Amino acid sequence: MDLTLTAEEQAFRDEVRAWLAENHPGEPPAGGEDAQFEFARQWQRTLHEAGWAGISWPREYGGRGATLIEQAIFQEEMARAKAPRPANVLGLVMGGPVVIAHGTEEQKERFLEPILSAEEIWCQGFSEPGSGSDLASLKTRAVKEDGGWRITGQKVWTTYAHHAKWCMLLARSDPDAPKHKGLTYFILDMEQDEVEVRPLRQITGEAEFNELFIDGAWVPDENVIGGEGNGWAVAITTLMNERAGLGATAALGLQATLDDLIELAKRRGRAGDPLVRDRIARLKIAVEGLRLGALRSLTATMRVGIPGPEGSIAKLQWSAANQAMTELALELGGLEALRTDDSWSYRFLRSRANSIEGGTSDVLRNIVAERVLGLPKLR
Amino acid sequence: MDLTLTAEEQAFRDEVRAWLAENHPGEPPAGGEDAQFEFARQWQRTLHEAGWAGISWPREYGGRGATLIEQAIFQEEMARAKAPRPANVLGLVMGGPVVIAHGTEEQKERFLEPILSAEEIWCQGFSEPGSGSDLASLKTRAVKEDGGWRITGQKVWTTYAHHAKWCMLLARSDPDAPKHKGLTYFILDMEQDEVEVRPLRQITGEAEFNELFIDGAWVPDENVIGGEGNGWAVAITTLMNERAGLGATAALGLQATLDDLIELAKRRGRAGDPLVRDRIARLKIAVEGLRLGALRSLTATMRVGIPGPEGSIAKLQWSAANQAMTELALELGGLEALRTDDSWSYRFLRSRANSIEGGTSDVLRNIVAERVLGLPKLR
Amino acid sequence: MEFGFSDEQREIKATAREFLASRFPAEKVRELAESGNPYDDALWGEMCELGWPGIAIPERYGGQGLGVVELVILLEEMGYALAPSPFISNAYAGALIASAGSDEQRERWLPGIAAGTARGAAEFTNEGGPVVGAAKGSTVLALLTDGGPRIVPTADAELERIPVIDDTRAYFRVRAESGDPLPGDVAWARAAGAVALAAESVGLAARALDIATEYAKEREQFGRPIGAYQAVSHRLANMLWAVEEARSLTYYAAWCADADPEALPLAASMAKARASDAACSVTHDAIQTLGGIGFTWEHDIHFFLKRARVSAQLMGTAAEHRERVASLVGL
Amino acid sequence: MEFGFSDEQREIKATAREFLASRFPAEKVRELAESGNPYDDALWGEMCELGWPGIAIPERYGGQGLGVVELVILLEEMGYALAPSPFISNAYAGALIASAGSDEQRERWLPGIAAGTARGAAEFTNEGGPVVGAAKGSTVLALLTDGGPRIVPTADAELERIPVIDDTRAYFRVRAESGDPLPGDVAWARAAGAVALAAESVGLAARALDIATEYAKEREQFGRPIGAYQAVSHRLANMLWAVEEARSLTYYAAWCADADPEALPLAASMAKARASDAACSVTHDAIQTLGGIGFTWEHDIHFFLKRARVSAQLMGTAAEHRERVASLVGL
Repeated sequence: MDLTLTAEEQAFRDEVRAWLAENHPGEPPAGGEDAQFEFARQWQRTLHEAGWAGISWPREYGGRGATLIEQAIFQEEMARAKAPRPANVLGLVMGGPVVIAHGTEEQKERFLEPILSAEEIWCQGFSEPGSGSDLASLKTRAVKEDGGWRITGQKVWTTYAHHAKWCMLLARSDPDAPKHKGLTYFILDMEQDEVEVRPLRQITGEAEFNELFIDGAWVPDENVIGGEGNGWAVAITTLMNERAGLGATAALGLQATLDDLIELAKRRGRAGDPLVRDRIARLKIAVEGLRLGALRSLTATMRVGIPGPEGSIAKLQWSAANQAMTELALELGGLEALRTDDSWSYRFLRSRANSIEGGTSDVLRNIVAERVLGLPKLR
Repeated sequence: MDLTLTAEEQAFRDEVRAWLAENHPGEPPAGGEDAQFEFARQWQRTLHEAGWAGISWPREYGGRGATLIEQAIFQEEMARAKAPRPANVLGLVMGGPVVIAHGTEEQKERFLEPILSAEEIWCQGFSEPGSGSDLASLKTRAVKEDGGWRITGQKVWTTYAHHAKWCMLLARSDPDAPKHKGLTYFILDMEQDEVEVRPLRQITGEAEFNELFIDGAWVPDENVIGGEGNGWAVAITTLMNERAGLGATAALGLQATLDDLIELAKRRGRAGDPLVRDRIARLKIAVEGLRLGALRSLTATMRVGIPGPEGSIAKLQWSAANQAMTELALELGGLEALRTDDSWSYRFLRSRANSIEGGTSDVLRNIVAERVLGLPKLR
Repeated sequence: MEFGFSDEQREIKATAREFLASRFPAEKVRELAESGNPYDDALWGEMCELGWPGIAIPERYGGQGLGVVELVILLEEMGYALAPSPFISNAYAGALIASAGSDEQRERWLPGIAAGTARGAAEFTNEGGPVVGAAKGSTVLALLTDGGPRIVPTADAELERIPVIDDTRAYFRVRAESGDPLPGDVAWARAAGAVALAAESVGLAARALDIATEYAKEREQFGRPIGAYQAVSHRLANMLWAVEEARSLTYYAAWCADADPEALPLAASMAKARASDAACSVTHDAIQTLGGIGFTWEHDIHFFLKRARVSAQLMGTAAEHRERVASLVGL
Repeated sequence: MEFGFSDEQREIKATAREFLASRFPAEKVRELAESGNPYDDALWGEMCELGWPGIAIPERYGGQGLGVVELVILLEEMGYALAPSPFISNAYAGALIASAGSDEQRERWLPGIAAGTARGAAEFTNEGGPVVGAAKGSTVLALLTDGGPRIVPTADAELERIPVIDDTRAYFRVRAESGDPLPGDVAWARAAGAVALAAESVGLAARALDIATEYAKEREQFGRPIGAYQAVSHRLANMLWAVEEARSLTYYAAWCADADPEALPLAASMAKARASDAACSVTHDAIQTLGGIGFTWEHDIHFFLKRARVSAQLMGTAAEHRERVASLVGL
């Protein structure tokens, strides 16, 4: 057990830090959402040119092939430097890895480089209004025609859809097969009239997500990933990639929120209140519990090779802590924090989704119970 | 809405109070458990002679026919006067009411008076080692013979068994019927060699309960209650009687514990600690929530005639509050409270069973979900 | 002893449920919330015809001469409907003036407040917080902070709307130099006001529970209604527990306000603390039950969550009331 | 960076698990707990042969010269087995003398402590509480309260056994007039001692979780194993969450004790607070999972519950440690 960085890891950290110091893009522009997105796209190009964009990707596909520790160091340095997120997050974290894992040589040739360069933005079309936690019950249909597939259905909770060229789409290609067997994983071209993107407004008032209305859209055969009927297995890869390594990065975000909360407690003259002190201490312990658990899991993953289902606990820890922090902020901030123009009211409302998005807390507890504890599944 | 007592209710309270002032039996004797039980039996005789023993029973069966409000007043006065419990609690609260509801005239004639006078003590044999929450899965067998039944099986969590003349026993009389249909409700004579009572030691070190080993015990036909195969319905009556009116009495007990807790906080110099103050305030609110909910439910029951399933919420409230109180006591009392000779360590350990005995909290939440909220049952 | 509503009280409750359901269906609430001005004058007029603004004001001032219990009945229903209305502010102003005003102040202001023609408003705030209260369209303000309890005609005050997350009610920061001091003790009215707000929170929590329960019966996942899963059904059972506990405490506190004022301080603090917490936790859990749909603007549940959170900061927070409870039980 | 055990550390862990499982099966633990004298001299002798008492004591004093990480590995396993043993008290006495003793004190006492022949014991208490610590059969005591950190030969002290609910360990109130003062700072040793106790609590919580999980897989009610019900399975998932969080914090604190002493005060307080809470809540929830059988003396779970509760009161309570955490994060 050794939590200090090795000489190689230190060298890597210094390299990242030095590069960020020189290449940090500064504050995002004031303009509208489009201008901000363009800024993030440009930032990804800068990252890519220096070889940082696909940090976890194998070198043969244009990535850096960094170890999990190096990835964690990179994320920590990005957070420390308050660097913005690259534009094509879903392509980098999910789309690319899925193509690398399940794609043909032609697909790798076609899709990977534009992901890294942010030339083609990716979005994800899994959830549907009728299938939330029960993803495999999805109803979007894919009908085989000559040379490709016609897709019809509705998707929801699609981020970046209005910027995206490609959508990772899960659809039912065989309505007669058992529900997990009849699914196929498609890469849908968003630039066709049969795909309509509508913004979906949330309780924050923002439209961070979209709905996708797909009415007979076309996907050629060469854009099927992993073969017909194998969509479920491919989708699991996507979701595993979504959750892997979440813990360490999430803990960084929580620590920043906790710092703000401590600042708020002081500003409101509540730093001496034992009730506040006790709750902040609990939150600090929760954040460190998450961070250290993520590091343990990272070490274990490097040893074993595959991320374990403990990531589900990290997600539970993160959502509980983030929600508790924003609730405490409302109590400390009082009516000021409830103003629509105060950042805490936004953070409070946004965090309500934390225990739902990316696997509800109920589903995550099922996963922990079944896959970690080995308890029987409820039939 | 009027929470003051009516003139009649006040008169009733005054009568109870005056009677108790004159007839309170004083402190229980020092001697062993037998001496204490004899004391409780004598106290019940005194209550019975004055007509208080079967306070809820109809007058025609030797009771007082008191209203629910009067019963609550009576319990409150008993608690206020720190009067002991009568010896034959299970007979008064469950056995008698079941005989009254489901018994024949002969059975009423035979069993009721000795319950009131504490001449014959009753115990309850429902639970078995293999059937806890799933009571209907019980395995104790009743085999029909000429003029009666042979009973064989094992019961557990039987209080008062070593003092009891009669046991309310639920057994499987038809192994081929569906599990709720094949049960019959018997009144088993404990005074036979085929019934063995063994004390069951709990985590407190005490043996408050017993195990019952029944090896071919005899029950004559005239001691079947409600007819062959109707045991489940009769048992439900017993359990309903167990839980009805629990709330108001439970709140009295909790308030006494809370008073002790406040006293402890002061004695340990923690009365000014905001964390302690906040937790005690929460507990006060919980106790009053229980008490007032019980009064509301009492009024509603008097209007409608039948107790509703809200009693399940009262049980949840009570067990949660009692456990939280004893936990806080351990924190306040520190190692002193953890001494085996300190009453808090006993209360803490004893309260661990509160969320299990008389319906586990999980089962009670099922009941609330299904019968109050109308949610679908899990099949 | 009867801890339940009389026939007359049940009649009031049934009328309110029916009236509010027809006048404030979800679409109407949404329309008002999104309009920027949540108060509808025509609907206020209808409430005035029903005599609601004067429900707890003595008959000699044109009120119905009923009590806080009846006020709480109405407010629980208004919370259940999440009706955007200046009703509670008017009622609280009336309670302050009726209980702490001079005869002259009562004569002058209560008839208008009772009739709803000269609408009253009052500060729903705790000392030390921002001075929030009042309602657009009000005629008279009962102010409590920054200069002590006093009456100020709205025309003499400066009102600044403050944008908080709850769009179903209008919140204003009030500044006024002068004012006509209330000579009496405002403690009773403040406690009664806290109970009134608690009742509203109980109502909105009850509605959030109903919405979540209905959804859990209908929404299917993995081949079953989600309400068949204990993760969902036990959460709903806990929500009911919270609602019922808050409700019992609130009814009791209302009765104390009318019949046992010595017991009121403790009862009111217990009710407000429990009701605020219940409304916050139940609306949170309702969103959790609804899943993604509950996080959309198009579903109504967020209006309940937001109202619950803002109300939790008014008339004393749960933590402040628990501190009072601790003092009152002898700590 | 590697936040996991080295091969050597895993070897220590595996040996400890195996040794403790064979020497302290549940029946043995029960026998010792019910005997009134929980410490078995022969088993202590075997631990000494394995070199455990000296695991974290420098080689020059006859120890193994390993660190708090290795100590924590052993203690987690001892908690898992709920092994009744004076081991932790001896180790804590060793840490106090090794880190705060003079050269002479070290020379005099550490070799015996490391070998286990001259058993050490130390006060496991917080200032202000009753002076609890020491073990029957000890030779030397490291006392912290009532006169400051000092060493007292057991023969010079008055030991009074105090009966607490945990029968798997012996607790004594210690009185001693004199003593040989420890010249150094005991802060490091106290923090390391808290981490050691945290590790033991993590181990016992992990075992309680295993016991409950196994039961949930086997026990059937309503036609299914109870572990198929979310009320049960989600409770168990939450228990695992608590255990894993406490474990991560405890390993980290142990590493800080060895390699980053500046970070130790915060890390140790986080670990002890979380581990105490986890052990209390997990043992409680284990009984809930077991149902009635968990409330019987004949089932072993109550020994875990009782140890957890007593340990929660030693070396600083969770609330006290959280107060330290608050100070250390700048509040």
